[in-house]
Amino acid sequence: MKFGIMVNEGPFTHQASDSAYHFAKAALDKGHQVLRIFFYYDGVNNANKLSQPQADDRNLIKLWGELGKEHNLDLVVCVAAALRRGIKEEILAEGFRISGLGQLIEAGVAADRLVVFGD
Amino acid sequence: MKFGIMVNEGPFTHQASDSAYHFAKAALDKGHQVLRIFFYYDGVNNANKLSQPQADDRNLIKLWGELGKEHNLDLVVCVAAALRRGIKEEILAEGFRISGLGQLIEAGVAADRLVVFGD
Amino acid sequence: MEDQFEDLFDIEGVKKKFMFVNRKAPYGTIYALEVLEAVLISAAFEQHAAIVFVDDGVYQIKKGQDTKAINMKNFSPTFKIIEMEKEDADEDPDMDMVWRIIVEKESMEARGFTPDDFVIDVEVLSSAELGAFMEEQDVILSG
Amino acid sequence: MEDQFEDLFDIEGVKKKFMFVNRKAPYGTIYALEVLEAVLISAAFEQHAAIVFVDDGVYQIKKGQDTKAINMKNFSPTFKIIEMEKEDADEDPDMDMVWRIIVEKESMEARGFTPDDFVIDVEVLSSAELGAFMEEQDVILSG
Amino acid sequence: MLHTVNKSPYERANLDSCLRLAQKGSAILLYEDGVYAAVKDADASAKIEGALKDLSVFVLGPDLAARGIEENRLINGVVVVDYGGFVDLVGEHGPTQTWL
Amino acid sequence: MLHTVNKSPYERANLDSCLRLAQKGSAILLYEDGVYAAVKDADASAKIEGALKDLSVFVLGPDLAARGIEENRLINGVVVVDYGGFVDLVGEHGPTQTWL
Repeated sequence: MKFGIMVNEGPFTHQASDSAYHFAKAALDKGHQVLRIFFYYDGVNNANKLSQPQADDRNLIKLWGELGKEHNLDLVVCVAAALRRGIKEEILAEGFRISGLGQLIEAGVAADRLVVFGD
Repeated sequence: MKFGIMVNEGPFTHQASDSAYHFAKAALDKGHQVLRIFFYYDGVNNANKLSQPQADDRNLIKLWGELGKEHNLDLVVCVAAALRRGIKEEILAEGFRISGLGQLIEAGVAADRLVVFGD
Repeated sequence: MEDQFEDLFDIEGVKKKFMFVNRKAPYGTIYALEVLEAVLISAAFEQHAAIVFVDDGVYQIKKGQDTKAINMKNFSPTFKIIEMEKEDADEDPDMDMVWRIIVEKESMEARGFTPDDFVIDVEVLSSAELGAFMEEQDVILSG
Repeated sequence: MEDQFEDLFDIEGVKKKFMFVNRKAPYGTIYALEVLEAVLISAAFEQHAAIVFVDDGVYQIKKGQDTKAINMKNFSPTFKIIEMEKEDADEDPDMDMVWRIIVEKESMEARGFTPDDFVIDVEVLSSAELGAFMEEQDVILSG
Repeated sequence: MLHTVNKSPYERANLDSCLRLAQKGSAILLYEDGVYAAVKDADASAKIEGALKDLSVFVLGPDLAARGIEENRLINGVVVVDYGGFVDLVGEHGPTQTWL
Repeated sequence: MLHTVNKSPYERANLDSCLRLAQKGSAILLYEDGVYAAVKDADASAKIEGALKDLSVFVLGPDLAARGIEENRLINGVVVVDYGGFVDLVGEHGPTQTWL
């Protein structure tokens, strides 16, 4: 089955990004396809490479990047949401790309299921 | 009267920072002192200088900086909250400084009133 | 980087039913504004769209919003654009795109509102009707 | 830049009553964790502190939290440190610092809990008692 | 003391908690999405109508205007203030509890 | 279809809205702070107990464990799943509505 995933919150303040990550990983483990993960609203903060969590805490920015690399995932950060929030190429973490909101609609059209994670 | 202000959310997703800004401005207009504005939790995102709001929208990052300059305000970003969220010196907006959480307690001790804005 | 994913997205001619569920009040949070941007983009993809206002979402389309004193952008005029997109879709016989703008009756009445309070024309559905319509969707976006 | 503000903060010997109001469940949001960091810092300033759990905040001190499967940091052991700070303050006759750890009775009971469910010893106050105590505070921090 | 509530009474329990703890004679300011609690003839109106017996209730005008809530729709007895009035309320009362 | 709720029933109206709209035969997954709705002998228990007549109700085990909610405290009839089970639920049902 083909999944699309939308992430609406950043990597710390809400659990949404954690839940989305575990969902994506479980879907891939089950042999499903994850067509695209689209980061919208504060979700764009998942791509801030300057983020430096405490040593004993998880680093979702890295985890997303690694999962993306392992499974050749398309991690898309919404350009409009990102501009507002100051997420630009110069601080974009590895594995993410910045693109338009159309990519969310496209994922919704192409996927069998689109699942939203947010607050 | 001496006020301290705590801002717990970023400049877009919640209205908290807007409300805090208008409150601070009104307090200063009335001749009160604002000892310190402390940015905690996602509030640290108010200091991201890369933020580029739409042309017809307000730019709170700049507005905070300008208010700070005009009234010699102490705009303090919590270092622990900021590190997690990737707000570092290299993207710190003018007028803000990064410091410890003790500065919040200190503001609470020194001010006649500490007012919290958040979600 | 985009190219490597293109083959995954062969959506030429695919038409889906999108529902945008708006449950949040305007200005207190940005969700209402940013979801509108997604609604407008979906028109470019000529997808079916149901724009639904339920719970505090009904406050988004309240008439008379004046944001001067809070210095935030008044985005309620954007709903007029959505209304126009819907009218275009309704009137153009060559366009296979059905848009609906729906308010849940229970949410509207709980807040003391009638359709006269809104900046756009809306269909009013009961929770039971809206719940059944939700089951017919392909993609439901909430924010 | 810090120096220019120093004269504003002549707080030597000033003692205030801080209340930390915890209304949010753990893990769903980070507030519970980050407010704890503020509580701990307030000890360094030897301020009075009331750490209050009301509404979903009572879930923060539930026993038996195991975050392995969600891969987040289990911060509930930190409450033990707060309990120790309180004991130190209680026992040291030279330290003028009163700490209280309070759970609102109504919030606890609504969730089906008793004090046995919690990782730390708490005082249980009714809403009326807690509301009156809140009025006595100098600074109330919520997050 | 002053209690402030910035959440909708339809979506969140913040106002309920505030009213449960607020002592007779204290003040409440409704702002941001909290202003919807001040609207009369609506399902949540009874909360503030009841509160007015023991408490003074204020609502922030700029947030009402932004949301298109006309002042003639407000519950009788609720007082509209601007940001300056917000500052005054904080100054006149003891500590402020923000019901986040 | 599948409805998911990630908010506490004590603090937010998300679960109420979900239950108002959910049609007979559909499924609900409680996760994140939504798992508290699955606890028995508590003020909010009646919501899910009532829902179980018409709907199947699931709860995410990893979120229960994180919050220290023992499985013997769950309402009878609620089924515990892991992230893989979450994926299966999404796959088996039609669209997913996330009640944010």
